[in-house]
Amino acid sequence: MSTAQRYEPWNDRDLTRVRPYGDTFDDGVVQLSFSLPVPPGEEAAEAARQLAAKMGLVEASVVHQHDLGEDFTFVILYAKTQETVDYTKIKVAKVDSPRMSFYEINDFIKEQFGRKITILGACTGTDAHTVGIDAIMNMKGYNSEYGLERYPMVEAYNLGSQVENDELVAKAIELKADAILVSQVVTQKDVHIPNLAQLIELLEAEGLRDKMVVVCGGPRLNHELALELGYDAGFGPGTLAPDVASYVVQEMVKRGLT
Amino acid sequence: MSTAQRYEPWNDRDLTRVRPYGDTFDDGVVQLSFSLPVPPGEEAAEAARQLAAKMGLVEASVVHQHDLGEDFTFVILYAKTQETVDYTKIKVAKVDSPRMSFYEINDFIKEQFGRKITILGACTGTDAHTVGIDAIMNMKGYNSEYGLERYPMVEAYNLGSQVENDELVAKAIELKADAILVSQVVTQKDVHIPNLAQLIELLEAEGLRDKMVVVCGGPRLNHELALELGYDAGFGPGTLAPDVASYVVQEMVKRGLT
Amino acid sequence: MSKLFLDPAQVDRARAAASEIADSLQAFILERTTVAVERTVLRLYGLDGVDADYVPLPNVVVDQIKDAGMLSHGAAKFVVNAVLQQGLTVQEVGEAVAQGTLDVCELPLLPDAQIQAKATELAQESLARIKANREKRDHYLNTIGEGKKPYLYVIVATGNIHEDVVQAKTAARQGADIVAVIRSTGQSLIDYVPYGATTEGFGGTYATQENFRIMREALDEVGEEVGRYIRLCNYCSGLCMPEIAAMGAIERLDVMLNDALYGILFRDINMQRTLVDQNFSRMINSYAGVIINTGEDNYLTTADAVEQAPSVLASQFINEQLALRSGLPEEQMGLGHAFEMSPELEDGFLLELSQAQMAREIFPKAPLKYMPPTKHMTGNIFKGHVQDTLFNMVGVMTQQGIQLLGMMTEAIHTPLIHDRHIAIEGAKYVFNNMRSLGDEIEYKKDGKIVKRAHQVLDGAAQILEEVREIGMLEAISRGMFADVKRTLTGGKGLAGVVTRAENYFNPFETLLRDELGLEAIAR
Amino acid sequence: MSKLFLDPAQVDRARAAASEIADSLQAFILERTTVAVERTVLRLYGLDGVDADYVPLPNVVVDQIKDAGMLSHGAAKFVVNAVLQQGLTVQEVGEAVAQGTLDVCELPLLPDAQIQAKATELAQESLARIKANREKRDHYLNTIGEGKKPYLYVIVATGNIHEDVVQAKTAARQGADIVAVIRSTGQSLIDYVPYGATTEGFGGTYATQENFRIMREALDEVGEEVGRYIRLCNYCSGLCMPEIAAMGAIERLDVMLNDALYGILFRDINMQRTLVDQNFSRMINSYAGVIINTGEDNYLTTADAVEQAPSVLASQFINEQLALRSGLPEEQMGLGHAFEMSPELEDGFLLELSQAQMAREIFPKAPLKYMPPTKHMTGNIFKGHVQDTLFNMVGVMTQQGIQLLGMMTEAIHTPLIHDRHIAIEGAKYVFNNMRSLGDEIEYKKDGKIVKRAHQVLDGAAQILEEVREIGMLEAISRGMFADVKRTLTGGKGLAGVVTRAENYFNPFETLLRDELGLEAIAR
Ligand code: B12
Ligand code: B12
Ligand SMILES: Cc1ncc(COP(=O)(O)O)c(C=O)c1O
Ligand SMILES: Cc1ncc(COP(=O)(O)O)c(C=O)c1O
Repeated sequence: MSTAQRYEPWNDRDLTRVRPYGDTFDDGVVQLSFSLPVPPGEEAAEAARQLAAKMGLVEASVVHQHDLGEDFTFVILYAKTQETVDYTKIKVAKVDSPRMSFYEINDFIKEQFGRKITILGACTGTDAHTVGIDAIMNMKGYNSEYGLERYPMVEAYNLGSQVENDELVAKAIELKADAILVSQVVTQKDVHIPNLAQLIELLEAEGLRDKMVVVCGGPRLNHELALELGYDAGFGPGTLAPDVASYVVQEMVKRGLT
Repeated sequence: MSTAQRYEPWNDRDLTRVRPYGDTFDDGVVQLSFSLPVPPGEEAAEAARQLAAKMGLVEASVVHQHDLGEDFTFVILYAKTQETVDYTKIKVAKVDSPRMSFYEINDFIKEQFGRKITILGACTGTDAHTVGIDAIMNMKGYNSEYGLERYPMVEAYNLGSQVENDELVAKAIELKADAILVSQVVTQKDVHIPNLAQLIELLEAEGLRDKMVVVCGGPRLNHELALELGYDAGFGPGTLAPDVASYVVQEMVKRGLT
Repeated sequence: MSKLFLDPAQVDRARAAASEIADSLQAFILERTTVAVERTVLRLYGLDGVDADYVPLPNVVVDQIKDAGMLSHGAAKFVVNAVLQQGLTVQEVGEAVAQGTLDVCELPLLPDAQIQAKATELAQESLARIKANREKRDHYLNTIGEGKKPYLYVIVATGNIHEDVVQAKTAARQGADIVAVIRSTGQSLIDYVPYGATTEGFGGTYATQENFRIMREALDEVGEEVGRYIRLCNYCSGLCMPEIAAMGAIERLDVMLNDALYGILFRDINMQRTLVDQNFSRMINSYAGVIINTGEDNYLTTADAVEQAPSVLASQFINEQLALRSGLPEEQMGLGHAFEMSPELEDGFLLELSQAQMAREIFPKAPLKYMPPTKHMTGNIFKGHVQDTLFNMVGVMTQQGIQLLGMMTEAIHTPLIHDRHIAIEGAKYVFNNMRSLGDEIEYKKDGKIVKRAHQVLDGAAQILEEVREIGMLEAISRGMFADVKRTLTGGKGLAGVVTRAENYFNPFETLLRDELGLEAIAR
Repeated sequence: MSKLFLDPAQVDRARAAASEIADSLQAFILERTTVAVERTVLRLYGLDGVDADYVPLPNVVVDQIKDAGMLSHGAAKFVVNAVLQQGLTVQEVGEAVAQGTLDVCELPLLPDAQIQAKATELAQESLARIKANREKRDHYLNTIGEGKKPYLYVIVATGNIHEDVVQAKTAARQGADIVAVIRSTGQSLIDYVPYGATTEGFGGTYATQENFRIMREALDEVGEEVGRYIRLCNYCSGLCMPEIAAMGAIERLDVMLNDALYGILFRDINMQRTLVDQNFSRMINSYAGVIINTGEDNYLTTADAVEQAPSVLASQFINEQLALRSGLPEEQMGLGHAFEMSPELEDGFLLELSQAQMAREIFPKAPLKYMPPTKHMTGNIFKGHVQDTLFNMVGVMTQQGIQLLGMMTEAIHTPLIHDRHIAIEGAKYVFNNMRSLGDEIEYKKDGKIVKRAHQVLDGAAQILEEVREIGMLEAISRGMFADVKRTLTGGKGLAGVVTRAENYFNPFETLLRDELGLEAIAR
């Protein structure tokens, strides 16, 4: 038969009905693993299968189970989902300002503001992870991209980690910060949520919120969550200084914070 | 506070509402991985999250994604299910006849039948996997349990692999088999289902079905599937000769096949 | 110098025994031909297609000659005679036979000399095409190049050739160097080669010439994009060994599993049939520059890897000698072995390391095919991934030629698109992160690793000397390999074996023996 | 004999420099005491509990003495004086102070001799209890025994001690030898130790004496069942180093992370404060038979592992010398290092192997604490599991003492119940399957592995000699460790440092120095 007539779903994809793929297009194969608070055995396997069924999975097969002791059992399953998602309808909130280079950013600042801009960075609350914020702020930067301290047109202050929100706000006032960069790495039990929210409250209380660009970032953060929490933007894993700087300076212009 | 009053779900478990456990009882944490037929990116991650949502999962976080090329993306997720299963209501069909030892089985046969019984084993269809059936049939057996050929009161015939169903039936007639053991290891695209079903049809056509115990086994088989397919019993991974033999001889007595 | 302090005298002793074993087998082989060999001759002449009942034309024609009791003379004689008599092409002859309008055995025969001249002339044209393929491969290797050794070898097995293509391309983009299309479970037992593009198979996809062409095209395309020549692999072993070897030569496959012993032991194919088939199929592989893969690894799936180690080595020696007699250069001998010891074994890793290093030293030029843990893989994909990691370590530490990547889902299903990705990613990481570990370490002279190698080599030498006494065929029937017993007349395909007549004539065999410098060994 | 051909003279050179560095630090330390040290004295006397505002009584009493400006004499003097004057127990004194009915500094002071006699007598009783714990541990080790080295070390971190117990027990049943209860993120920065059983924490569970007791009980129970003594680990480092060390001694912990440098560099704790605290806390660890773990591994999380290797070794030398000055035997020195090189590095495995083997040879008796890959772990759990496998290989090949198991989910969350299981399963498999690989191989004399070790040792010696010149405190403020700069007066807790008065008196320090044979070093 000729390739012309042949329907090849993997080539002629219907992106309005996207489903996982194992070895037969649209087979819906997914791998799962979890632990159940029951002793090992056929009943445990059946419990796992029933749970899979409640997730709308079919042909669930428990390929492995292991006794964890204390009446807990670890299971590994393969099963098939019959759900699909409409890929064409997906909209993800993204930082849309174009990314500029080290040089472009500095020139942009010269032209637009005719002055150095001040950016504060800190890892707040009890969070002691500095590597992330250092990657953005420090001279040496990260993945061979200079950090903000290297930017001639940026006054960069890296307050380090374990910085309480009020300290940070005080510093922001003292240094007349144009932008604040907050890092949160520890997210267990959502400890970062109240902490991030509190900073915004403090800034609003001080009437500073609109006067500066406030950005957060961290391995488990993304732009959407940041917006929800009242930040101007959020950045995730692999961010580099230019990503943030490009955004900050353009946002300042947008907001007329010259 | 005293242990008495303290409610500790992990100790005082409600088995009518069982849910996966990660590090906080009842958190419902599950790990998933699958590939989607879309290019990598934030949209792919969102598609994965939406799919998780359709499975009733909440707080889905895509912890990794990788470009497989050809517009396919592999994703790893962690998420939480809110479903529960009632462990107390779970009933699993099991081979219930008590397991006897090598000696008990032979004595049992002597007493009950006063003759040797004949058992045929084969791996049928295009399936060339003999190790499984050999483990049950061969002298040397498996995991230091003798195979049926070693049983003084059993006439064991191992027909090997790639045995067509009609050959098998012919042999069964020729040797007046009391029981047939069928192994199926290749299960891809459910190739084993029609093959197993066909054997039962042939046996019924020959009016032999009720006259013998017909058992199947294999790494992806279980008792329930076996029953559905019209077999008397099904055995899965790790089965040893005594497991099958115990069942066969007791089933023969139950059915009065003396 | 040997890192394992192997005694060269012991190696020579084993090799000498294997050589004698191969000689006596070779004598046995050269007295026979098979339906598969004769069909291969016709395929090499370009005969292709199927009749109304989908029976391939090579089968149609060869069956006609066989039914006439003339096959002992070789099919070439009658077909080329028909070509000359009727001024048809070989293809036209085949079609005529299929339509029932021609019986090649009833035509008056032209003088042998005339037939042979034409037969040789046509054969030379065919061989020229194969040579061109070989040159095209070399050109690719010299221009876009290839991956570092050990080559990353993965399988695709969707059952649908077009879907295989998708999976193969993703694998290549992820770093695979060799893609093998696993065959549908039943194929090796059918006495003909299916025709055309196929979209349904179980546990694999049918090996057909069209499927070969489709995959070759796809891999060349992606290979050019990623700047790495991607080798294509398929399987000869089975009832159609030489035919599939011919198809592989015509469609430029690069690697082919080719082992009569595999067919005998694991597919219950008659030993006479498949040994004869193997000899011709390997001559074709040799000429096509195809790396063969032998199946010693399979022994360890039915028998215990610790005990069977010597028999694996013994079999490698025999395969080496048989391959030499098919003109196969060492550089194309992908002798097989595997990482199949129980993970529960204390210091098991040392034994695997010893075995792999020993094979490396005894067959220095061979692109050894190293198979992953399979038998001891379970549904526990996480532990399985660790087992595969240890396997990859041994692979890079001992510089194996072809690393058949283990899949963490080995005990569950044929690989899913991401199973392959995860395997490739793991192997690339290990290979790169311990690239030169093997060169940086030495083994204690009186240590466990060295001792083990000496024991295994000694055991292999003993087996080989025993086989030399009783003969290979007898050894097989005694279950000396993989604990499986097979008899001289048992198994599938014996009916297809024919004793050669005095004036048996196979132009390709003659030309190839010449090309491959095998005259010495001719009878 | 050294497998790495290390030059003993180089090792001695480095050790000599470290010794001088430690001596000058020790002089600095012995001139000071801290609020934490004095609270520890009271805790050792059995003072426990909290006041109406949940302030621990040791804080209440020490603050009273400090506010009166008398802390430079040591808290023991005033408290024991009160005990004698009022016929109360230390606990009753603390409660009275908490109720505001007593000010220990306002009581007339009995003659020093009388106070010291009583203080010593009471202190001896306390030390006797600690000794009893130590004997109980030894009894367990002699009866039910322990796991093979490297010990499998896992963490629990649910935030709820009761839930930690469940996770710890499952870990022990799966094969863990050491269970560490990670602390809640903020704890090391608070200047008191929380009280009672706690059920809420972030990234960990609060270290409290009650929590220690609960976990100890659980591990003894499961240890007896599985027939293996399960060691309990927690963390001293932070603002309460000696207090937590004391709690650990009282509740029979077996392993404690104890490193002032960690506090300085990664928690921004004032260096004067924590170095003084460290000295006393390690004396307590020594006497309690606790294995300490140092934090060099952390350097590699902020700085590059390839470049920082010499500074890690230098720090280990310094930690060794400081530990000796707290009377800690080598058998209790769990010096830290880690497998933190980028997985993308070609031959990176060789460098890790070199580093681990070198540490093993330079500190032969130390139960080295080997930390897993963390920084280069990603959300890719499958690749992560391979990284952890390579780490486990190095651990067993170089006979590390304590293998802190890596979690494939390191970059995602604190370990789930099955993350730990998967890690333990993998480690047990690797350790068993390559148990004696390390003994069976040798390293090429002029090879990369050997060369790397020589470079790193040489680099460490140079660093140490530089530090000897400028002094440790200056070295830290220049960012010579982990690329982090800290100043002499910066960081948290400086206010809690007090210069000792001429007649400063700490009965436990005196007795311990005697018990630990430290008189020599006394000033
Ligand atoms: C290094 C490390 C440490 C070091 C930190 C040293 C230091 N000075 O930073 C040390 C050893 C001290 C440490 C301690 C602890 N850690 Co820690 N640590 C890590 C580790 C291994 C790597 C983090 C890292 O450096 N990543 C590299 C940087 C470059 O990536 P990044 O942080 O994501 O930053 C990038 C982006 O996120 C983004 N970004 C980050 N911040 C910001 C901010 C802005 C404004 C922008 C625009 C972008 C941005 O840009 C950066 C560059 O691309 C992770 C595990 C892992 N592999 O992720 C655990 C991890 C983060 N730690 C963890 C924990 C729990 C702890 C402890 C609490 C454990 C304990 N109780 O002992 C302690 C206490 C620390 C505390 N109180 O916060 C957990 C957190 C779990 C969770 N999800 O909540 C992790 C995930 C490990 C684990 N699985 O348990 N840790
Ligand atoms: C060994 C092996 C082979 C050997 C077989 C040698 C031989 N003579 O048996 C060789 C190398 C020849 C082989 C070939 C192929 N194999 Co194979 N093979 C395996 C392997 C590695 C182990 C199977 C095994 O021996 N298990 C050990 C035995 C003891 O366990 P068991 O079979 O489960 O049997 C136990 C129980 O199930 C039970 N049991 C089994 N049968 C019966 C019957 C009865 C009556 C009872 C009571 C109990 C019982 O008791 C047994 C003892 O406890 C598996 C992967 C794996 N690790 O499982 C793949 C596997 C089974 N093979 C597979 C495939 C696809 C093939 C091929 C088709 C691939 C190809 N195209 O080349 C070929 C062709 C074979 C064919 N046509 O069937 C797939 C099957 C995928 C699927 N789910 O469909 C697997 C899972 C590998 C994979 N992931 O691709 N294979
Ligand atoms: C040497 C050899 N040939 C062929 C095959 C595949 O054969 P089949 O297609 O019969 O499964 C294998 C697979 O294990 C093999 O090792
Ligand atoms: C030496 C040392 N002490 C203490 C800790 C834990 O300290 P915290 O509780 O401050 O996270 C660590 C963890 O990395 C450490 O390495």
